[in-house]
Amino acid sequence: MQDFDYVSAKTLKEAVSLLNRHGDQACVLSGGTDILVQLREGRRKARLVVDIKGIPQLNQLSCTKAKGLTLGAAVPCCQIYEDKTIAKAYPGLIDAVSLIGGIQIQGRATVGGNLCNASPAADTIPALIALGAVCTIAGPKGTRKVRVEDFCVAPGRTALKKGELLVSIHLPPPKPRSGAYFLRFIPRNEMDIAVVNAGASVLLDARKQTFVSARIALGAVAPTPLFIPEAGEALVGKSVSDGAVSEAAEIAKAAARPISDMRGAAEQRRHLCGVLARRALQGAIQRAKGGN
Amino acid sequence: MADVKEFKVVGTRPIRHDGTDKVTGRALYGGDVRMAGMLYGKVLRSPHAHARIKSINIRKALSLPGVRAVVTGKDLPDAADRIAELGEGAVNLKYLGNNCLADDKVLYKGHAVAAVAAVNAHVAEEALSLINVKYEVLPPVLDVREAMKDDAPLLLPELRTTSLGQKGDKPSNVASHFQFKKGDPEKGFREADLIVEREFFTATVHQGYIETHNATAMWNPDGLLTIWCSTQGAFTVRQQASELLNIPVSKIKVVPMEIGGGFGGKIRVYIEPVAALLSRKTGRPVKIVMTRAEVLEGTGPTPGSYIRVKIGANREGRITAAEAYLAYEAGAYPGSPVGAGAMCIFAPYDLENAQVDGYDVVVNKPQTSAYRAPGATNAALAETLIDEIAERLKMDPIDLRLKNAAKEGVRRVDGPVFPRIGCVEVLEATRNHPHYTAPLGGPNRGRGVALGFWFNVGLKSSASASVNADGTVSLVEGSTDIGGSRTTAAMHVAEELGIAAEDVRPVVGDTDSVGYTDVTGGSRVTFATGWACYEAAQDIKRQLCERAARLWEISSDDVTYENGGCVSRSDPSRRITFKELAGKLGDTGGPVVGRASVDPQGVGGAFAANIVDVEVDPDTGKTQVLRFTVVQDAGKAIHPSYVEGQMQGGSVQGIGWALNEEYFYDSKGVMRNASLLDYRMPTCLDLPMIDTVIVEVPNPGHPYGVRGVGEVPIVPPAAAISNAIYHAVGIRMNCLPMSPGKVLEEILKKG
Amino acid sequence: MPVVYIPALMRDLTGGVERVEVEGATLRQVVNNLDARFPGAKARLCQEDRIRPNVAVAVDGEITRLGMLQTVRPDSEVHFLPAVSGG
Amino acid sequence: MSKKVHVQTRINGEEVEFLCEPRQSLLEVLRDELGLTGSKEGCNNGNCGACNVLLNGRLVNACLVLGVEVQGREVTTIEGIASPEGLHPLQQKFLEHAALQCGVCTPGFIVAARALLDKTPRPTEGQVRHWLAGNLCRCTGYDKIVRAVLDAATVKKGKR
Repeated sequence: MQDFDYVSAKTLKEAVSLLNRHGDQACVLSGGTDILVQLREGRRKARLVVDIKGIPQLNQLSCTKAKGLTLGAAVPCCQIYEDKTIAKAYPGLIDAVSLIGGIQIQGRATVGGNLCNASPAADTIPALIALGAVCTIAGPKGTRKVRVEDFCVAPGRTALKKGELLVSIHLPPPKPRSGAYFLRFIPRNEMDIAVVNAGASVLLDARKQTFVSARIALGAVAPTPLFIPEAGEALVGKSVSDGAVSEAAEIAKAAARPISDMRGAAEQRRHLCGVLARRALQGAIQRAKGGN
Repeated sequence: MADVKEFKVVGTRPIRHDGTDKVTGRALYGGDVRMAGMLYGKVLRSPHAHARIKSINIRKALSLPGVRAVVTGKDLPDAADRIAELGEGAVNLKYLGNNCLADDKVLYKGHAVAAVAAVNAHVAEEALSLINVKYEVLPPVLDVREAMKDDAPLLLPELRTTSLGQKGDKPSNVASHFQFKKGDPEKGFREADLIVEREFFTATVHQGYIETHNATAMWNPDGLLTIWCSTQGAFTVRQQASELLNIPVSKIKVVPMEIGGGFGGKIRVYIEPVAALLSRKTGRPVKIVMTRAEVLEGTGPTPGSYIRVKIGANREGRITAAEAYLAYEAGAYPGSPVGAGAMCIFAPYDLENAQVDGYDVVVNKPQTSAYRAPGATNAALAETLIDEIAERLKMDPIDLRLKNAAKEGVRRVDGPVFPRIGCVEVLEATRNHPHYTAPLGGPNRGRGVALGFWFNVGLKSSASASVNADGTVSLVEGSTDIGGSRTTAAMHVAEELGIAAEDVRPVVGDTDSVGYTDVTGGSRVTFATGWACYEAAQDIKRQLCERAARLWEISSDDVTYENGGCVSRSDPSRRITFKELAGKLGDTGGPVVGRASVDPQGVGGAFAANIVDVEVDPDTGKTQVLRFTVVQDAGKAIHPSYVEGQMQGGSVQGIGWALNEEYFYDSKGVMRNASLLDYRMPTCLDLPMIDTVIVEVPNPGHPYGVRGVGEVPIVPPAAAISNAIYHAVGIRMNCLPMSPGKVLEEILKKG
Repeated sequence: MPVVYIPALMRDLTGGVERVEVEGATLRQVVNNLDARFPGAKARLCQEDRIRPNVAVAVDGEITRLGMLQTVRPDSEVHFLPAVSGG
Repeated sequence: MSKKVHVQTRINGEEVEFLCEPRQSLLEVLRDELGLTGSKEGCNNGNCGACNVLLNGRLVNACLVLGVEVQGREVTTIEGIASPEGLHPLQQKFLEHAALQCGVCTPGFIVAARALLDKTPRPTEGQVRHWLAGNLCRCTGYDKIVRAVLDAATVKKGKR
């Protein structure tokens, strides 16, 4: 593997100044499940590796009815799905964090890292988009917030500027009669990168028969995880029915711009967009109605 | 004979002797070798699938601090362009050498071009990037049918098509063509009431052993070379190294470390001679361990193939004629297992009229190696036509197979006559299994069956067994142990001497410590090495009888060995147990060592059948295996747990081959999925339990009736799953793998 | 007399004949006598007086590893096949 | 080359110090620097589980951890699974069920299964298969491995 120095940053300030000083010569290490492979295979170059697991703000994990969920960027997946409160409040997030890699990966991999790796096929991102998550970023000029759907700008590239660091991800508290669901399609039952993945959330009216709002996102079908607002908007005011769901799924499918590679052909991916968007919506509706 | 013999040890399930070392992490595999002053080697590999090497400049690499040596193809003595018998298949030495380190041409992406030895692996890796190789890139040819065309890019300009000694006159990528013909196929097809014909396309797949290739070499100043490595055959490594390095075998000792899987892929050498060259240049031990990408891109996969099969049958379900055309990708150099595939394809059936044509074709992919019943799995896709005939005739598919099943006395399409075989017994056991009639319980579910054949081989094995004074035996045999075989070997000695398996301590010897032994492959170890151990035990018995005779002061003719001891024929009250006698050896003439080397005939072929239930998701094309049963004729199961293990492991490799495993190439001939992330071998979450039924039709050619079990279980799964998919969603797949994308495509086509 | 089964691709030498009886107590004698009757047969099967690599000889269904030294009985069958290697 | 870093940690209950380059993975350090070769390298990118170890009780791939990261932490490798009293029930059951063939994936499976039983003492077959999906075995087809783990789970807690 290429030669590099290692620093375990203890404060946000220290990390930011290191990243600012070294620019693209530095990279951030959290769970390491992507970055170490990329460094080893030379797909990513770095002279300095900044370990951010020692920074308090990046390890926060708080979930309250009032404030919602704040998820430190260095919190590993396992810690999220092992938290009963979070599991109950955000099953749509749990869907995603509990199927990344295997148990060994989930013990290290972080949602923050999944975001910053900015893979078009990242499994947590469509779920986060559906849940309306917002990123908190710290940098030389202080902190700023970015919506998750705006965080990835190209394969492997994010909205982070020189010296900036993802601190945490915030999810609003789940509304009553709302539900979210995430799923992916892979050839095996574990350990694969998504051929297509999909996240959806819905909010139903008091009688749980009409859509108040909905959000749908697809992964692995565009250069970045794809938020498709028009698909969700198409459901607003419609009564909950297979027809409405299929319509929205078709809109999502139409928005996809898949390519062909060793994980799937464009045509296959396009077809799967419809299937997964539909299944994601159905799962979200079921949860909104109080099922699981 | 075998079927009447009463066994005490054979057929039991003792804990393997090497087990504790392996569950505690103490067992030493090739990659675990560490030595004082050891250097680490890394191999530079071609980024191109087909190119001429214009020049290699190593100056920069040599000047990197920590680098001790660099070697290229020039450092390999020119190997003669001749074919050597390497114990398990013949190999052209020039090609073998060029595959270890290319000379003037690279023939696949990942082809070894140079190697570096440095103080650690990271420095060696950095040095690779400093080696400057100038290539003239040539167009690659990746598909077997493309490669057969007259205008295809030629890999080996000197290559001419040979068909039984007849050489073609123009250059070609077709290395050889052969043909089997029995009876009159044309007439047979005229007599048929229905004829089915299909073509199949199968992708390149890899053996996928979890341990990557590794080799550590120390070339002493006295000219003695020692190689520690993971190999299926220490003696074949010794011979290959001797041929490639041009030194006598007596100057080479190969120490077979524990091996992390082989399946046929760890027979040919790759890095062993390279580590040796680097050691000679540096005077230090040099260790090379391949990365997973190197294993996938640079070591023997098993061929992709194009297969066309035509079968005719009459209304009664009798096959009247069969025809097959098999074209296999040999990879960069000739030597695909198309011959075996051609001999196996119709072997389960008693055919009057048949013709099989086989073609061995070079393409710009890694040179293929053996993989568990090499060539037979591709060919077994013919089983999907048998299923189709049964469906069209409204016959039970197993009844149809039984109607045509091969049995003792049947002449195979390739000529020879079958001895006693268990084809019928396997089919009957399959039909009688509760799985065969169990309800499927759900939509989009289907059940498939298929039958497969593999020859098994015998070859040479040696063993020596020393009697210890405490009544135990130390056994040295030469078969590297990939699946518990040293325990199976010990069980033969224990059975014959009437002692416990635990009282025989088996070790796998290096090439200086045991007689010549061929590779662990061809399902031969239990058959042949077990037989050597059986003979070594007979040798011990003979000597013990003489000792007992001396003790009792009677003639040795009056002493026989039975029930775990010596007894006097004339006075059966005179009896001494093995343990008692072992304690007296010192005073009766000294130590007793039993020895044997065998090259046995009497190999027994094996049949396996599968019943598999699948569920196909019609929206995604994904196939889930719900239930799987494998029925196999083992002849005699020495250690049933490890026989089941072979059946289960082989079945699951077949399932992976059927559903998801494939080399995914881009148009430039670059493998795009050279990692265990995207080369998708089954995980335990993809599988059900694998039910096993061991059928025992004793092989009359073996003292215990052993046939060999390792390979045949990989033969039927792909065809069985293809049949199951058809019965689930009504599509006949004509390719491997039957990955979700391809199944979905067919489902959508069907509408 | 031992019966030699002529491989399909060698039947051009035998005028299409698939099976011939040939004198001989060893494989060498059989091959030599076969060549005497069908000139060129030996060259197809052998190289430097040895069976070609990648060609296996089955006598009575058993692949022999004695090559030309293999004894052949009067009632034996001789087949020439592609050599098979296992995994 | 970057300066080697001095690392203090606990491995299998023992205080351990070592020097390593920042780029060396925990797997390299265990195997090449400390001679703990029970953890195997099968893929070096987190897809086979042969290098599984426990890091502060958590199951991880040692190939995806830097040696320098274990400063002040606790590592358990396959060499630390058995006790002076004898084999861990998982190890015993792997032997009894013939749940290994070549054995190279076995250390990873046993470490992974140990982590499972610590968390879920009586897992179902489904839970075992899900938990072990990150460990590849090419020899056994997993059948006997899954049975061995389920059987080990029936051994009384005190014995684990």
